[in-house]
Amino acid sequence: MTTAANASSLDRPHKRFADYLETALPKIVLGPTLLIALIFIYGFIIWTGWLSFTESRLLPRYELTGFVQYISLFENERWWVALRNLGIFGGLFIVVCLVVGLLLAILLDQRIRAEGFLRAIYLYPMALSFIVTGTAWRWILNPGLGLQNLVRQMGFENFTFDWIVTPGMSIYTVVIAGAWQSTGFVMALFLAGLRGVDDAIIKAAQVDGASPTRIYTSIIIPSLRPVFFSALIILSHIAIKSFDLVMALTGGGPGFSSDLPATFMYTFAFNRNQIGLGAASAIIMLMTVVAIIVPLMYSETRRTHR
Amino acid sequence: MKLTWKLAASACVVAAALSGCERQEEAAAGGEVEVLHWWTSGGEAASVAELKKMLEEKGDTWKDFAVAGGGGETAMTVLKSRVVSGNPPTAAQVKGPGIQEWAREGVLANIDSVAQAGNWDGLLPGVVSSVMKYEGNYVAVPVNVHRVNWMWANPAVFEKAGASIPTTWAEFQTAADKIQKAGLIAVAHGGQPWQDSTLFESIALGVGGASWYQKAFVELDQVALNSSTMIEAFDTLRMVQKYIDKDAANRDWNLATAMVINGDAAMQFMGDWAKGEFTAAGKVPGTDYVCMPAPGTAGSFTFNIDSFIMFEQKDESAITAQAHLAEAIMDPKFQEIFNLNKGSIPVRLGMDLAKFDQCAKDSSAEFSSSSQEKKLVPSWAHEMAMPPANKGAMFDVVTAFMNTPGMSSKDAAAGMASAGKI
Amino acid sequence: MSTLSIINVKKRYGPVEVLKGINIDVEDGEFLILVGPSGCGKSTLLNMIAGLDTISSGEIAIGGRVVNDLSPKDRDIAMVFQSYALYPNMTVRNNISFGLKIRKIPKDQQEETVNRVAKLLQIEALLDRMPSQLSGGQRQRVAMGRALARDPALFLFDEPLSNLDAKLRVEMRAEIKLLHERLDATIVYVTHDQIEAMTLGDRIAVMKGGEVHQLASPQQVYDDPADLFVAGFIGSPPMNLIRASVASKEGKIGVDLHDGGETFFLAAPDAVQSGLSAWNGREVIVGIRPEQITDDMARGPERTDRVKRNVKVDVVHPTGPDTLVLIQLNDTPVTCRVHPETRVRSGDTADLMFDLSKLVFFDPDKETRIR
Amino acid sequence: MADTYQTQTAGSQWLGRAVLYALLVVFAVYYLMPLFVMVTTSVKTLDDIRAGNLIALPQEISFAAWFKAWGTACIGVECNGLKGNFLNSVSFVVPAVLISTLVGAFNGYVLTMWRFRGSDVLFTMLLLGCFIPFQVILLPMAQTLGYLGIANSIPGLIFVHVVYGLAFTTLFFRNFYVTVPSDLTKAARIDGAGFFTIFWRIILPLSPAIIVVSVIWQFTQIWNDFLFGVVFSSGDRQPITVALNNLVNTSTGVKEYNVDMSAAIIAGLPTLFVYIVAGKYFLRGLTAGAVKG
Repeated sequence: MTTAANASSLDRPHKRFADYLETALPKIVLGPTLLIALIFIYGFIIWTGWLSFTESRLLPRYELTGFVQYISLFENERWWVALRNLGIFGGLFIVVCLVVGLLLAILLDQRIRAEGFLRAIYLYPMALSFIVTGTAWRWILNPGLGLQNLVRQMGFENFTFDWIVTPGMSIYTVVIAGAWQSTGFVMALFLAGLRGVDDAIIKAAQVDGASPTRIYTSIIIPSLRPVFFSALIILSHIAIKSFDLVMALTGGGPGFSSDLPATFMYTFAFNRNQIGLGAASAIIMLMTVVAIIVPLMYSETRRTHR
Repeated sequence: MKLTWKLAASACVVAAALSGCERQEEAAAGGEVEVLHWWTSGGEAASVAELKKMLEEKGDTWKDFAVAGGGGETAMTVLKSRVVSGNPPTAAQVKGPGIQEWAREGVLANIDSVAQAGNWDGLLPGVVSSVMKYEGNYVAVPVNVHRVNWMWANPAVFEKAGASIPTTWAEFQTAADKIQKAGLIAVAHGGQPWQDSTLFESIALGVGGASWYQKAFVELDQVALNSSTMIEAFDTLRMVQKYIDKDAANRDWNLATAMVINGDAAMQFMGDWAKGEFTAAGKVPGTDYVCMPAPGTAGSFTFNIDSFIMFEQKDESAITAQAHLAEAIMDPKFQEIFNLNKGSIPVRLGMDLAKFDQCAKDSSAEFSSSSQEKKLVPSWAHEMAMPPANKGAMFDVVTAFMNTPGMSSKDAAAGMASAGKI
Repeated sequence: MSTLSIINVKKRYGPVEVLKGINIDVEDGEFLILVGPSGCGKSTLLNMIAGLDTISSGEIAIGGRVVNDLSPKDRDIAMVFQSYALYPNMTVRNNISFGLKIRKIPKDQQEETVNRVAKLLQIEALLDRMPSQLSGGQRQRVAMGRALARDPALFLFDEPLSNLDAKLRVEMRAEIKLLHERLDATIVYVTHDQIEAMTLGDRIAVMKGGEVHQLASPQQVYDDPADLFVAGFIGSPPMNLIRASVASKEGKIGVDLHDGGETFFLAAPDAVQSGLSAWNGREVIVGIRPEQITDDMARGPERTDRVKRNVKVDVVHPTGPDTLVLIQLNDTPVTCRVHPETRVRSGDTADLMFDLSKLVFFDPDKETRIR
Repeated sequence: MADTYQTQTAGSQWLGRAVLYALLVVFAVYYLMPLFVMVTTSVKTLDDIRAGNLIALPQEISFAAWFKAWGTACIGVECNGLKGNFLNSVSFVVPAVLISTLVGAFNGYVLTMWRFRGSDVLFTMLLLGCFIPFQVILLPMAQTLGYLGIANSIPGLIFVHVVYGLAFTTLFFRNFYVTVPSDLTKAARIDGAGFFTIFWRIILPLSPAIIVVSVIWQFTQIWNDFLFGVVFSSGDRQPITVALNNLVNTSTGVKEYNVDMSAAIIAGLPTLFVYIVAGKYFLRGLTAGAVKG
């Protein structure tokens, strides 16, 4: 071994500028995104946080006044309604989308004729915003104009479907329309997941004599865990951001019985000139998101870390 | 380089002939006005188009900036963003105390010179001009006066039910019972917060009278807000609610009006913009429908004035164009055309109302008489009386009352009082 | 001159040191194997040679040129990956010529090279196919072709055969060996398969835990393992490692063993007599390869370094060329390799011949050789 | 995995299939209901709408409302229908979709193939951006755009959409590229290819499936957006959703429901078209990687 002798006699080319550039390039390319994330996500959150401690009304004001806005926020009955509704809507919306989406995916996965056609039907609502479909939905759900009227005309005089005009129930119509829009997408996710399940596992289970139901419940569905996770993230983001949906369908009504935090924030910050209060509600919303999503993401990435 | 610039400029001129181009041609003709409004439909849009025509005659360019929805709620969001971004429009449709709030932010222009030249102080009633001024200077231009406390009734329905059109809330109850017995809907209503409050406002005025109304809803007097009068008003609202059909939730007001037009419902409590619907359906006032003050409010007048606030402009040509806009809005010709379309009455005093219908004439007459008798009050449901925060909170109370059968009038009155404190 | 010098190279990820000072010199034309269990740092070292991973400290020189600061493309190397890493969107031809294209080699020269390489690897017929249309073995050839086309100073192979089935693996192994001889190229070859290591390498670096445990020729690594780890890692079936007490008998130092019944003594080779004597009465680990415990009908005349013992047989595994016999010594399972003709049955006892000349001994705590 | 159940008898299998199809059809009807209402209403005459119920079939089919919505309906003071706004939308949606997809692809590429310390943290930080309700950022964004001098302009609108689309596009591409063996990049680097060469010549050609997902997603989001469109556009360059809103949400006047519905369908057509045409690839792209969290 002539290591020591060699070391001194070696030629040592130095890094050229191009090499420095090459090694820095990935970071340079990611730079703008980082900057954008810092300013437009975190900067704006801080900005909003700041405003939540001010008396901002019509336009932003920057003199701090303490926790006044938070106190009045939690004294506001409407805020509690909005929070409760987010719980009802978010929970039901996610569960319904997951269950129906999975059901549809499983049904479609049974060698169905016209699968492509049916899939397109289930998926198309995702393409349309409630700006477009809101009116149609309002009509359908309206007891005098829509479904209730139709069924009654068909001879079922006692049929009632008037949730949209019933204060305690209107939030459920929001779930119906929201699920209508999003289940197709969840179905697509699950279908993609089902197609990716290893055939060998299923064959092994069949050889073991497992019934089809059994194969689904104890083998296929558990193996879709990552899909559930993706769907959960996407659905919860839709639920938290739901705004157009409520505005188009119920306008938050009857009264403010179908308000969500997003509509609450918008109403107070922009229509009632209480930007400080709106900012406070936004911060609470974001804190809720962080409290729910971050542990979820953390545990999931930990579990599947490569 | 130069050539392409010229090409671009000439392309712009051509485009301008078709629609209205941006910056380049400002220097050539007058200035550009960008007006934020939410008058996007039928008659309203036609009225705005008239304004546009008048400005174009003066050589200015009209850049339309229409944002409809929710009685201007979306438009207000847009306006705030525009101002925050340092790029406000020339003028925006803002009314009532909102004018003062914007003025306080120091973003509005002083248009006293136009006002003096046009003798606005002489032409506008005091209640109106005081709203348009901030610290003694004009910052906004009024367009029209709406009367909110109207009741629109279909006489044929009353006849069918054997009832007579009510003038007090007691009479209302008798009539409504008869109509309901006849299998018809007594009150056409849309369960949207602003409609709930519009209805309540008329009831409150009828129950409590103009001076109590002034104390409660303009001065936000705690005693008046939480008084037995307020409780009585809510009791009356509960009574009226019995005669509203179940499907009213989130119904647009014009659909409710259609129910009266079609004879499905007997009456609607709505401002005079509802008249446009009757007119469009080919109905004649006095025979097909009647306009009357809401029960108990004869002689009183809740006004709702649409106005444009004028934003500070940097550009000389833009300032000139803005002055042209202010002049045009107050021009008798525009006032006539606009208000004929909109169902309201001109804000200028002493105009010839020959072309207006009976309802408008009545409205105009009561506008001056109520002013003298101190029965002219601003409509709080239409943002004329109090800041949006209080108004919003009161909307919440009224709407909660309408949608919560078990809520007592006493609680509602207490709620109104705390809404007045925000 | 295509030499490779790895001088005190370290790699740290944060506080974790994954390579702890590696020193290897590879001569021109030498075939060096880096072998070790997964996580030993062999692939990291290869990536550092290639320039795909940065060097925390130390130097790597290729052809007498320190390449620490050079990017992979300037290091004059080629690499064959375990996953083949063929560009899925390019034909075989374009896969092979991609590196040449990037280096702006003239078109005609590119073509010539592709044809030469294709002929060498017998993949001429595949040139216009896409990688997805190839079998595993064909992909492997293309991956090698891509490396060959570049004619680099140094070839790097990262477990290139581990995705192939057993038969193909043997075939390709032979082919790589042949190629090496024909091209006389300098090669660094990473594998976890010790058979590949033994058959291909001129020298083997056995790695574990970020250190080179032994760097020597295959035979040396096999016969003369530097420590307990190397002894256990190289060889298949692996060397038997038995805990035993050192004793002396008839003036010789050796170890006592038992198969559950009678205890017997195995004397250590002469070379270790003095080294082992210090351990008298203590426990050591004795290593004996399976082929050193065999049946007596096999090898020639009686020698002093061979002893016959009658041992209880647990299981008999015929493998074809050999039969493996499992016995228990000092409660440790021990594999012996006997002739297939031998008639030994499970549960019987059998006479087995122990070749004592190649016994090795290890310190049970430090795991080092006792010499 | 479809050929799972050959164990049942023929009879019960037939029944099972019937129930299966019945279920699928029931769901299809539910999903089609709003579209059905929209389409039938759009081809009814106003009298027909007033007379019948909403779900009834039209008495006679008339496309007049469609033509009106496209070409002559009054929105504000202009009576040119939606066609101008349609083009406005195209003019900013296309660049916004392309830019956000491209940048997302680059981000995904760096985050998987060129990892560096902190890149995972950066990714997580970016993901949180998906969860910000857009109402919250309107005012600070307006201020920032004003500061940058692109307030109420098409470039400003593109910028906003790119900024808030990045989290999603990056997520898509990153999740796809983790399934691509990083050996490919390494091999290309040794072959002498640089950062961009590898991206354009090796990685991007592998990505059509995920590009389709990203483009569909972004196109749908941006085309359908109302809030950013109304706040950050200028009066004469409003996107189609804003025009639709102006048309439908008239504060007074006679409601022409058939025109409203035609306008709504026109506004929804491009996204519908994209979903129906590219839906197959969308599913394929999801299968290819977006599913894996």
